[in-house]
Amino acid sequence: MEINSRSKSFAISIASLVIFITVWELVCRLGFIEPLFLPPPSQILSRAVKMIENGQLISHTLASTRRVMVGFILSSMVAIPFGIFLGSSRFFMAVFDPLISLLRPLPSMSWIPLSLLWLGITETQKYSIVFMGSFAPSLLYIIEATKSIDPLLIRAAKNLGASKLDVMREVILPGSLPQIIAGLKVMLGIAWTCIISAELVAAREGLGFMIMNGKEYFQTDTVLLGMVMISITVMVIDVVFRKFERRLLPWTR
Amino acid sequence: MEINSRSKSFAISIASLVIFITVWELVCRLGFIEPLFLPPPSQILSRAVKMIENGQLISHTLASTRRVMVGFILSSMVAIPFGIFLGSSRFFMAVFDPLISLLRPLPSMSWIPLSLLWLGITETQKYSIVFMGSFAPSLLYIIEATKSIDPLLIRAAKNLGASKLDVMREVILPGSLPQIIAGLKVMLGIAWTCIISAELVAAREGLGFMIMNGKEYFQTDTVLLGMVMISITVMVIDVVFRKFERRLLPWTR
Amino acid sequence: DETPEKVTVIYGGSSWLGHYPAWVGIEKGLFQKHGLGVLFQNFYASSGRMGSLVAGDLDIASTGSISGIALMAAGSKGFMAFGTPDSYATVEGIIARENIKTIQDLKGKRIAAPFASSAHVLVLDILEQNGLDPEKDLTLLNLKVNEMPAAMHSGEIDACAAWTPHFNKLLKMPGHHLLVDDTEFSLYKKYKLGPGPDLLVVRKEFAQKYPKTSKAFVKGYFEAVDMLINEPEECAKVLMKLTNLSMEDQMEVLKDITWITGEEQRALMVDPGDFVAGMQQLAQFLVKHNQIDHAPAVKEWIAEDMVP
Amino acid sequence: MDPVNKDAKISIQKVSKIFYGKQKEEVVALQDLSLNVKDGEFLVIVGASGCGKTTLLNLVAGFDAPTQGQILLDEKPVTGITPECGMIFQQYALFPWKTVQENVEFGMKMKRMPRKDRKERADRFIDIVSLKGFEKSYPHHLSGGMKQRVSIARSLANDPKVMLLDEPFAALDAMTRQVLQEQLVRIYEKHRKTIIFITHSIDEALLLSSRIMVMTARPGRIAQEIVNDLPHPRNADVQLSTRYMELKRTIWDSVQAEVMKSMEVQAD
Amino acid sequence: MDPVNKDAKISIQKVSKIFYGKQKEEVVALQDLSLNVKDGEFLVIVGASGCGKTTLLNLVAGFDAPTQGQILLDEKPVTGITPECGMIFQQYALFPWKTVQENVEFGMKMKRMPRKDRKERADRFIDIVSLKGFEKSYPHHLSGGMKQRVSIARSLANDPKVMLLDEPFAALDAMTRQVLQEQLVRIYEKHRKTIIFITHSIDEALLLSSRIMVMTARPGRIAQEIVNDLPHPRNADVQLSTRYMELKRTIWDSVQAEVMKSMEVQAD
Ligand SMILES: Nc1ncnc2c1ncn2[C@@H]1O[C@H](COP(=O)(O)OP(=O)(O)OP(=O)(O)O)[C@@H](O)[C@H]1O
Ligand SMILES: Nc1ncnc2c1ncn2[C@@H]1O[C@H](COP(=O)(O)OP(=O)(O)OP(=O)(O)O)[C@@H](O)[C@H]1O
Ligand SMILES: [Mg+2]
Ligand SMILES: [Mg+2]
Repeated sequence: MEINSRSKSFAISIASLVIFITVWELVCRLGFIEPLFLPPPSQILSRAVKMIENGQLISHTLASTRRVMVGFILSSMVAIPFGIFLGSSRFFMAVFDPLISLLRPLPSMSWIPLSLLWLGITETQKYSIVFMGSFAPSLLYIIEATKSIDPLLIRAAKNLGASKLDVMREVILPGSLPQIIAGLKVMLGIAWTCIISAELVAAREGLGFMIMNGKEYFQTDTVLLGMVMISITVMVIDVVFRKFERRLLPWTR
Repeated sequence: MEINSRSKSFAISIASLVIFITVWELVCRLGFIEPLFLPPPSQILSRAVKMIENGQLISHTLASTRRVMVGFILSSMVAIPFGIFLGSSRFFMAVFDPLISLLRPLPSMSWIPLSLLWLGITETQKYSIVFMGSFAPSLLYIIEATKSIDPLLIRAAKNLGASKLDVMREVILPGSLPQIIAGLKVMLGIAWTCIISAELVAAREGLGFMIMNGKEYFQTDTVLLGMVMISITVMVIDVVFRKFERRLLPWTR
Repeated sequence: DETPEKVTVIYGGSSWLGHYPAWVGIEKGLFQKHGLGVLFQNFYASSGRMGSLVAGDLDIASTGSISGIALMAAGSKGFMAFGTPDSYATVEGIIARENIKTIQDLKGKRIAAPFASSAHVLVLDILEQNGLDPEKDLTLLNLKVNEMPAAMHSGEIDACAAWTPHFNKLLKMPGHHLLVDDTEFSLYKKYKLGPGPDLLVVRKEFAQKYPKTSKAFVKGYFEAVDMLINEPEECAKVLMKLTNLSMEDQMEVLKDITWITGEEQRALMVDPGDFVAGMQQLAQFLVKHNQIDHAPAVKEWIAEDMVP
Repeated sequence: MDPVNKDAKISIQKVSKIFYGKQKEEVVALQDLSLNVKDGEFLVIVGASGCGKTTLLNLVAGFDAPTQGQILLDEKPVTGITPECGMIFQQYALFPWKTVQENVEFGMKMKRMPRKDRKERADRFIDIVSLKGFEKSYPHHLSGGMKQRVSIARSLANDPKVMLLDEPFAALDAMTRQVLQEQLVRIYEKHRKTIIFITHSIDEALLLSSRIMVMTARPGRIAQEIVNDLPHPRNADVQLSTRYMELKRTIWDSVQAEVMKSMEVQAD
Repeated sequence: MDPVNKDAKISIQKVSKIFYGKQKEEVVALQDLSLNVKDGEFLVIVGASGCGKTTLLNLVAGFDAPTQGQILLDEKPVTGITPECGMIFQQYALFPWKTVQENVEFGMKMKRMPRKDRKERADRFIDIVSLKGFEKSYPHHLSGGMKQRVSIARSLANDPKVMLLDEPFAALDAMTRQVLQEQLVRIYEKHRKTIIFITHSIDEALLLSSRIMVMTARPGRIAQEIVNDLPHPRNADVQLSTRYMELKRTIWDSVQAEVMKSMEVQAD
């Protein structure tokens, strides 16, 4: 039954996608919209074929993906333990609260001037934009997640002899993991925002560069292709995530 | 006791902030860092005084805040009911899943070319950037939040005669509200990212404009002042949010 | 012994015409002749390029002088200027719809310019000359040059200030005409100086550490300038790779540029230093229009040793 | 057992329920269980811990579908959750974001009863479970027994035809329990409800039931059915009668045998 | 009562606990309660639902601080949570992300016991609570009674000197309950533990305790203390003795009076 309903969902999704693309194509073909404003999917597809043949599409995609993943993984690797630590210590929470409040709302875009001054146009600068742009929101997010844990479970753990560190590792981490993972999915989107911004400035490859370059030359199809590529990449990463999620969260379903 | 520990936290936070600013000032004053790379807080302050006097700081801040709030509130007003609806209907979830997956990862930056084509250089275009950039992540987020509700409570509600709509309104909405609110805080950050991107293009006011213009003229203090203003604005909104939160979530603490 | 201490130079450029000599020098092997390998790093904006220069990622770059002056005003001593490669006055200007005949007609209209650029400065100056207040009499919008054609097309704006190649593109669009170009700029009338002349800059530490490398670069660079003057078609062929323009358009652009040779540099930069004086005026102009806080003494940033 | 029974309010027909674990291992919670509950009957189910009692109630309430077999309510198959079968959950299932009062009012609110009537009726049931003064408290400020009483009041206030009670009095002291037992019997008799009631207390089973079903150890089947013929009211005298002792003995032995079996099952 | 008592393992001295609601209204859960528990004592607490039993246990375990008064454990004030007092929670408090086995192993893991020893010991206690075969199951795949048994096993396996049990057998059938009661007594006698045990079953109280404390209705104080002098082993014979009946009667009356009072308190 479970399996059935899942494959049913999948079928519905596919159908809905097909309908969506068909409507889009028709609307463009029938001339309701100028291709400059919105090219039909077929035009995007032919642009994709062209760019796959000359190897550009793959190299832009890989460049951006690499940057996103490096920055994102680094930021998660710092944010998760640090967030759990802050979420379980009133004192350090108070110490870092003002700094986090200051840093958190800062959009990745606003880091570009400083990062350029500090790091120049290196790959490190790109990673740092992703890192700075996604670190503070991840941290906030993880701290919120730790607060959703039933305090009874923390009591129980301490009652069984758990130290503060044990509580973090054995209770707060796994207890907030489902929410953390949900949050990381959102963060991955933020990381992409960051990289697109970073690639605006001083980049010669990457999907951000491709979109901006396409815009420069009024190639709306290239712009849309770049957008679709971002979506596809995120979807692929999502599937990997989900596999990972099942592994990490065997107790849910 | 509660009150005591809260005011203690506050004191620690203030102390930590003071120390942070002092260290920063000292490091700059002692010449470890060039002011071009990182101006001391006092320089940022004097820039602030200057810009308050000529009225620019207030008008930039108000412009951005207005844009963020309009776009953000609109997107939340659509995303919350829609997210709860999708989170409680397998069928419609399946229908919209591919579209959401496509739209969600798209950074607000990538909407700029299309939004300019479609809406021109208007305030509506700015709102739309914020809307498009924060809608899909909010939606995803809210859908995830609805999944964290104990299915037992949904059963209980149905068992007491709740219709599908009742379940959404009486169980899924309040049950996911704490998480939704936590998520909206993150989304507000995303909305700011969007507006900074939007103000890059065809704007002559707003904090994004101010930061980017400051960057063009290598006025690192203006850049940092813009960043600080974003932080302060978000903090003010956060305080309002928190009041709101206590009202909305009386059952937590 | 003139062999350079260091054989690679990282140059920061873009597809703007100010970077043609560097590109030609690389493509035609002119730097190579002096034992140099030059790496051409692409940047969209002058400010990003200048930031990278002072951060130590670039060795030499060409920049719009507004960015240069702004960086001086910010107090950065990390770079020096050593030349100006070109003068252009007819590939930048304000383009308007046909119904706008005079500057006065701009009243109440929407005009776009990329803020903090030469075109921005041009607009501010022209408006001032005609007694218009950019805050009250009209709406001045910050728009990137590449966004202007669409905005003009859709009627979002009534006029815009742009430079080549978008300048040419905008002019060709039906119903558009040239309102003014850089020749109307107040400083041009006095100093033959456009609102944003190109400036060759070097990282100070680099110039001090590798004087011979710097010299070698300057030599190769101005040989490329000579080649641009003497063999424009040969150069256009390699430039198409940089600019993505057609051969025809590329030649068109080249026609409008006056190249400044190595021999002329000393007079402009050092003695009597007309160009530097003009830059100083520009700095004051920027202060007057609240674009920068104070005018730096431009002279202090000239690397006299490196000027050919 | 007769699969189609005209009299039956609830007819459970050859029902099996299998749960699949992570590694696809099966837990057979119920196997081939058939049972009819007549209109107005008070059926008490007893059985070893983990034998499938809650599972059975979940199937009747429509929370879950049987792996095999079917369940009829008023001769119509149960396909989804229906408010006709009011459930009192073993885990209380109170809404944490609603006060005691709002929790109790929930069912009535769903029926769009006017606010005033709702409040009055809720007050009455809050009184019945002795929680006056806690109307404005949220569930996590209540003791275990108090939560259970809120859950009872919420279900009673909703006035369902069929009531499914899963160890409703387990967290209550003997005295409160007795008061609520009496209230339940009163409501049952006055409103002619059909009740399925799970308990671990054989005394409680004998006191309340018109019929008792003992379930076997997992997989759950019917070990024994006992029609409770003790006279009403079942006061202290009745509880000292030999018939009472006899029934208690029988049930005890039957449950004991099943628990022993379940321990053996687990031992290998 | 003597506030400093050299013999006392646990000394509760004039303890009050007040909870503040949203609108600052007070709930006085405990008032001026003093009590000493000697080393090796088996104290059973009975009382009306909501009278403050869980609250008292929470204070002893250090989960919460008294509003007034203090609590000494081994003559040292309780200031935080200590693993010396093992708690069995009314709400089970199992870790949902850990299997039965991992839950039971938790305390030992915290003591850095080697994996193999841990597993062996966990297996033994899983066996004691008859959950063999469910080692790999997650809590939400277990029935209510099974969860309660996991919680018992987890605490027993951790071998605390003092055990605090909050209605540990409430969700269990009579037979399983009896088996576990026997196991608990065995462990208590063999390892000389000090136990505070909350129950609603007076029979259970009489069967297990060395002393019984009846609490008053909220605010919780001591209504009556009874030293349980019934002879060991407390088999069927003892349960039919007049002394047993007498004690049961006394306690019942005492609890009943308090419940009545609590209903009156709520009525106005
Ligand atoms: N966190 C809390 N906030 C506010 N009030 C509370 C809180 N915890 C308990 N109370 C109140 O304290 C009183 C005593 O609760 P407690 O849980 O100790 O009762 P109990 O004796 O264990 O009852 P039961 O037998 O039903 O479990 C109750 O009236 C309850 O409403
Ligand atoms: N969602 C589930 N997934 C897997 N197994 C389950 C699930 N729910 C129950 N089970 C299994 O089904 C069996 C019966 O569980 P059930 O809750 O019906 O027992 P019960 O008779 O109510 O026990 P108790 O008296 O302890 O509440 C148990 O072995 C349990 O492990
Ligand atoms: Mg059950
Ligand atoms: Mg309790």
